[in-house]
Amino acid sequence: MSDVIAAGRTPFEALNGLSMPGLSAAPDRTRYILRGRAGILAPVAEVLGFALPTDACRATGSDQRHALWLGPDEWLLLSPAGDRLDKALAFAIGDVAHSVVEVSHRQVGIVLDRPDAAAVLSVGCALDLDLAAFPVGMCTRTMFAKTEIVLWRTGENVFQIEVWRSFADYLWRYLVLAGAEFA
Amino acid sequence: MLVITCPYCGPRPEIEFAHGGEAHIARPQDPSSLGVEDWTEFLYMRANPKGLHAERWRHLHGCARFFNALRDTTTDQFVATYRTGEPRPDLAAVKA
Amino acid sequence: MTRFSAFELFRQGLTGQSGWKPQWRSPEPKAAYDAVIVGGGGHGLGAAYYLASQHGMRNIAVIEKGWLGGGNTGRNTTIIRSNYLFPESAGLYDHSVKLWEGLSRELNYNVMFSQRGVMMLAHTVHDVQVFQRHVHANRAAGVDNEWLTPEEAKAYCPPLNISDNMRYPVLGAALQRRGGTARHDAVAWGYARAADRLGVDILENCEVTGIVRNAQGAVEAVETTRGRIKTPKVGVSAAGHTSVVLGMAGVRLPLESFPLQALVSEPVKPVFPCVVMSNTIHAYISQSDKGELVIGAGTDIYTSYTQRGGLHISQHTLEAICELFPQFRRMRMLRNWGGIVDVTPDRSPIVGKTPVPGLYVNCGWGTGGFKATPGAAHTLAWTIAKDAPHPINAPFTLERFRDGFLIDEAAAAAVAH
Amino acid sequence: MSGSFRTGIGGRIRRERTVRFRFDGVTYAGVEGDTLASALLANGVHLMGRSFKYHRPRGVLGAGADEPNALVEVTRGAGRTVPNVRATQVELYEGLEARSQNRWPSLALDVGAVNNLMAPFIPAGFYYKTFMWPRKAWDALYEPVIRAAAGLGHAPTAPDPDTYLNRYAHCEVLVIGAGPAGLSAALAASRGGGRVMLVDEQCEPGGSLLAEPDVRIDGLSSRDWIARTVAELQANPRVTLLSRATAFGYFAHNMIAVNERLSDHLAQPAAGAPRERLWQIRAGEVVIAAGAHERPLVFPDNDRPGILLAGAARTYLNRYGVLPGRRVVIATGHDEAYRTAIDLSRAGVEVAVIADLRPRPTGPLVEQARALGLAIRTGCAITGSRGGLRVTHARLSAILAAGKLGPPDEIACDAVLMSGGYTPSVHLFSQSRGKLRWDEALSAFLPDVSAERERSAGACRGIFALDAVLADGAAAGAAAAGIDAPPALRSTAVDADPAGVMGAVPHDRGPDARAFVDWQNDVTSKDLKLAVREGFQSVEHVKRYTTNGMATDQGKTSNINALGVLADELKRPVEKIGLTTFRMPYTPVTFGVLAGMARGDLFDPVRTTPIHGWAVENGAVFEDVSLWKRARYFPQGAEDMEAAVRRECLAVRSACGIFDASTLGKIEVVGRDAAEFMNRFYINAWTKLGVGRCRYGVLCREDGFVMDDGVVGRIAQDRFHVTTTTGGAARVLNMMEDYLQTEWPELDVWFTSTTEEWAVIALQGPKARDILSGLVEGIDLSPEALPHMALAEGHICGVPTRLFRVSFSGELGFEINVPADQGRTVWEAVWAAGQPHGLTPYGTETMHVLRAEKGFIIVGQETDGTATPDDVALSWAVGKAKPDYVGKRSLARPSMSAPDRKQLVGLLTEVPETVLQEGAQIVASRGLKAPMPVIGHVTSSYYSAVLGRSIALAMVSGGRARMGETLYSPHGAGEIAVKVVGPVFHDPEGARVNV
Repeated sequence: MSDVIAAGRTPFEALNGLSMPGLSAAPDRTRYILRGRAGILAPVAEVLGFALPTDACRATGSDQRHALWLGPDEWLLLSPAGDRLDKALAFAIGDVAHSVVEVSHRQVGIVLDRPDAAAVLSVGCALDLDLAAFPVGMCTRTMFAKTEIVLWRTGENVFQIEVWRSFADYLWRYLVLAGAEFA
Repeated sequence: MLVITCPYCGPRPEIEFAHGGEAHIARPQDPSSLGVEDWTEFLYMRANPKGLHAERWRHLHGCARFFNALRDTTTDQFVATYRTGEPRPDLAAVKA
Repeated sequence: MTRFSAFELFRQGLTGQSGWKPQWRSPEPKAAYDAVIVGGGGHGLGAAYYLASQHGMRNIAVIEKGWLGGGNTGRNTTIIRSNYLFPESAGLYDHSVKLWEGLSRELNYNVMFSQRGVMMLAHTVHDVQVFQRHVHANRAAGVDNEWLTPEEAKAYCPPLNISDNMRYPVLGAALQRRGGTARHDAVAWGYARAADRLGVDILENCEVTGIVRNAQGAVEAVETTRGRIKTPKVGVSAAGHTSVVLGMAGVRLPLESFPLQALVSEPVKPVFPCVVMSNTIHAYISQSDKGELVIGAGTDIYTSYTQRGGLHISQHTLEAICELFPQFRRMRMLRNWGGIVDVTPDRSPIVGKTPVPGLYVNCGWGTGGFKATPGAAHTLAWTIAKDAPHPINAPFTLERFRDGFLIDEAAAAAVAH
Repeated sequence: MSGSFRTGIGGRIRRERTVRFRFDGVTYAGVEGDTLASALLANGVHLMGRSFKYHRPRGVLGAGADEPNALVEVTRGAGRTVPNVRATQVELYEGLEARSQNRWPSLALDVGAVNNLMAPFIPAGFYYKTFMWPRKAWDALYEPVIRAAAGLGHAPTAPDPDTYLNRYAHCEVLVIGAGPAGLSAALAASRGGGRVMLVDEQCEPGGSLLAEPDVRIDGLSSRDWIARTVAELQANPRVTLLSRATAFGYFAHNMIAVNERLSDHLAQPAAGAPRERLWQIRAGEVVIAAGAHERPLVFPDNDRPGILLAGAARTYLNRYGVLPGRRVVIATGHDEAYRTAIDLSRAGVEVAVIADLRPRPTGPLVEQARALGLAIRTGCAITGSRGGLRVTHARLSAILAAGKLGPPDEIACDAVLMSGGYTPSVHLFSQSRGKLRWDEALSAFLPDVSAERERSAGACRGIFALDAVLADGAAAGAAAAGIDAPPALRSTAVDADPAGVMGAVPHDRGPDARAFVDWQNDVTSKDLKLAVREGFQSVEHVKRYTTNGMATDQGKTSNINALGVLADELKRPVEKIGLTTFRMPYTPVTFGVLAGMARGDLFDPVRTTPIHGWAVENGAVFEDVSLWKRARYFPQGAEDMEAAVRRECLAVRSACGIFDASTLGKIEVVGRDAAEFMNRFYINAWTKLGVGRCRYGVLCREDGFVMDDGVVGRIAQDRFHVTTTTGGAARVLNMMEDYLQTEWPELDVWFTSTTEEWAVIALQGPKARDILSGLVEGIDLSPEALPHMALAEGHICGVPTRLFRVSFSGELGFEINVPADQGRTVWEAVWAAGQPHGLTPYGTETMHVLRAEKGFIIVGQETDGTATPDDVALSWAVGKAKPDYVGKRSLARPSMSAPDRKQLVGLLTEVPETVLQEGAQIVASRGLKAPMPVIGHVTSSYYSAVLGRSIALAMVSGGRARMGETLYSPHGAGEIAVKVVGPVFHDPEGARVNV
């Protein structure tokens, strides 16, 4: 079913009508994994229009583009579908050692937007999602039940989740079934 | 489920990590020049102490970095975690 | 020493069971022994028993830092089988099963060896290939093992769920009918009692603190919390603590010690007739004589001597149990405990001589040591007595790692395409 | 009217709300607020169970989690039956159905009770001493009999339809137990402003106060004080209060597991309502306020129905409005029992006598009892009881100076209420690995040194006086929250002397008298002494030999008394004997709540490819490969697998087949040192691999054994497209990161998993180029431009593609990599274009046969972790000139080139139709008997449609030197003769792939 989900990012409600208030598919995105030595920071900022986050587990961005810190030399770049950055990045970065790999199709985005979003996620995520411990703007790879996700808090009660496409069904089902108790 | 302090991401639940065995075992520069005993030592022989143990962890489902830790294997309490390449902290310093 | 028998129980019954004597003495350590076994679990006590009974070495001692059988002997799920892939392994484990079959009578102690059959489930095409190879290899090695269809598997173990709406449906099973379970504590006590009867000194609460070597580097004595004991031969069966003990003699081993958890349910009337193992989804289950479902969980990912693991490890196993036996979902976990298992790179044990003359080791059993208790003890005793490998333990030397002759039962189940 | 033993007033029950329930088929009436136990007592029913070994009739002993006797089966139907439930913890609901256990035919008349007569002959550990002859009889006779007698209730027989939930939680302060200490602690901690969680096992907060209606705290009745406290806590958004939530496990780094019961107490749970929830709570600080358990007295015949704990009786009276009997004897070594006597006599129960073991008990409670004119015998031991299914007499003897006993007399009664004092509940503290100390005055183990950020408060650390408990709780809560303790509260409670007695009560009843220490497992003081006599001195040995403390109550009522008996017998102080380890869980926990959501679809993620939907629609049969579902074959009509695979194979060889290879692992290796890394990592040489070219890569572990393989394409000087096996993808990436991060950090190279970025469509067969030609743009498919093992980037069906010309079948082949979203679209386009050419979809089974016909290995099938590249005929792949690569040094060990190593060969059966079984063994001659010398085994075996015969691959010792030899494979009775041949069966010169 993952293909149904992913092809043109059909809304997840396609999953046997499994749905939950506040749970939706994120809009189509272009995604890159950017790796590289410190020298890439300046040129990349030029291309993106903002600086890459260098604080652990933080995201930076404009309203269109976002950069999520995944590791000390690893960022997930998110931009609207069609906003291709690879050539511009390669050109700007030039000789500084780096790697840009497109992963637009590798993963899908899910948005959880509801007043009790953090509690709902706590059915499968072992992180402390209290605002003090996981503030707006924080992002990280972590585990949700048996699947790895990238969890990104974009609002007090809004979480963006990036998950590999073949794990999306599992994640969605789990959230909907476990979320039932929150009604 | 242990809490492990990733030197990059801070305290995180054990399920995000992979264990990497004994730390500070460097792969020989030129393995082919090694005698069989030395190679066997590198390949298989491991400290398995009851007490303080320097071990490798990887924040697999986090920043994905390998790092090292000092942990007491009789209590599972961590004394220190530090980045790959950094020397094993001496305890006096850690306690201080 | 009074022989155990139904008649004796009856006779004692007439006098309030007041005539029983200690099952083993609690002697003071002698200054010297012909051999000292470090580790008072089934393996160590067994080695002492066989040294005394098979090799006439009566002036020997077993030293145990705590109480007999307090290590993995008393902490495992008591599964006994010999359907291993490689002939070396099958040889060692089947030697053990044969000894198990006569052990109660040999020791005059009922160890309750129950040949209920051990069934290993296949959930993938690759499992089927691997287990069918096991069946063929075991047959050739003279070890019983047979292939069952899912229906035959269910007939043998009625609670088993073989519906194909399972996440990993059961595609078949390999059954060893001679496999089964035994009463773990009784193995340690039975060997202790029998060894004691032959003159072996069993020294509890006696921890080895050093191994003394002479000018030639050979073993000369052991230092213990109850004083120095001179001896030319030391056999170490200390399971998870072996690295530490051999470290005292400067011997490094390819071992790491991990926490291994097990658990039992509340006791219920007989419901589970055999032993079922699923390596693929990590479920190991049988029912004890007392009625408890005995369930083996996996090891934690990190080395530890705490004899405690994480809850998520037990959860993982119970997920599998509840899929295979959905009617047990409402059963309740009564007790959960941890052991310390010493694991080698090829998941096979090390039994035999060490680089130190007079020092012998029996370790590296990982999660499988209980079933091998008599066989390992029996062949280690031979090696200690004759200072030479027994044909059956000869492949399990420390040198195999240097020479690359691994006996890799784990890798043999490697994941395929 | 709900039972003749119900009081007219008092308790926390709602008398007006009658609740009907059934026990052993008899309908009774209870009231709302009852437990099953209190409701049965209200109906005068004490007999609730049978013991484990002797099947002795047993009544309820306690009123809570420590109950060893009153275990029942509660059922809501086949899939919803739970055995061994404590009647004291079952909240009554309309229509509740419960059955007694371990008896036949009935609870009152149990044939199993014959064991009771056998008692003298079946002491502790008797089974170790007999049942050894004849050997077969153990399996066939003795064990089945023992098993049938053992066990308590019956396991459920149908799948449990209920759901279970999980929740991770974090808080600054976790308080365990909502009694006076816990409530005060939580209230104090909540004022710190941090997140506070308060979990309690019972259906409402209050703990011991629920049985203290008359005490006033801070000027309020206990009921009002509880209500006020709970209200303040509930009003605080930072506080979480959980009832029916048992903290059952204390794990490393302050993780506490809590089992919350959600619907078992409801008469009609809503459809689909979850039954239980597991909380995994990570706490900054923990306050344990777990209270204490009352100790029974160990005297002969102390197990008759109607003999229960004095504190429990008081709980039944004050909390449930139930009288334990009409005429009671109080036997005690502790002040608390006087409270029971006082309350009962005020409730109109005749207190025949208070028999106090202590020579001269003093204190306000004793005085109150005297003032009420209750008969008190001091220095008096209870030495027995009489009665059948209910106690009728208590046997009392004066303790004379010399420790001798005076002449006994028997007091008629219908209940005996006993108390030896209270044992602090240190279970969770011990689980946390904290160290205990023995307190002689309290005869109790108390928390001493903490191992975690934790503190105990109240009775669980030996503080019993209510004012002190309230203050201790408040102090602990405040300290945990890092704030100052609030002013202490005052209560009207009358304090008791906390000292009690332990061990066996002296008696004059001779050797056959049985004084029970562990009720459920029928362990008597005699059994413990026998164990000592037989040399078991360690407390762990005694526990295991006698099974004391191993029943479903885990020794809550028996451990300390057992220690007392041992101390006397061993002439050793208790602290020298020590305690058995406290193990998780505190009380039994449902398997289902630990398994949680992981069932069916959610047991493990089901990974499917972008083309999965098409395969489903086209009737594919799937197989599980790691987490993936892979199409195994595509049967047409009534085809079985064999027929389908033969058809699919022929189609590929004669026309073309299409195969979904999307699950293969893919890793993008990028950076200016990419080639250098590949050289160090894989056994192959990569420097000279040109851009646009591919190479079959082999990866060894450092020990020299083959770990993984796959085609690697060079996309650019600094960019490799690496493929791995489906199951090996994660392992290979982890190993790459390991070497790069910890051994070669200086290399400028990075790895990104692209397994799911690309859908991979394998097109294999002579017609592959024809089918593709109309679909690609910007790619020249001609053999010259795109030879075998080349790749090109361009477009297909308007979609960007990495087109590999590779073949795992030996035919002209392409692997079309397209962005996953477009995978199915492109697949369907290729499918349509292939129709005129007889394009056939095939699955993994056919893929396996095709590659076997070509002698291509599958890692994990030909290899088993003990095969070197040379063993599986891959030494050609080794970059001989390279100074080093992972595994090179190990491969230089002599054993790695020993002539007798198992080597990959082909096998042909004499009879072409005979297909060897995979895994079959290979031997050198006929007629061998087991154990026979085995020289190899069959790794792959199929019927080859294109060759019209069976083929097999095998690993055979010294195989390459055995070409042409005839060997044998034992199958069932006989053996099958096989000829050793090369591993390549079809098109050995490889002409078909180079077209």
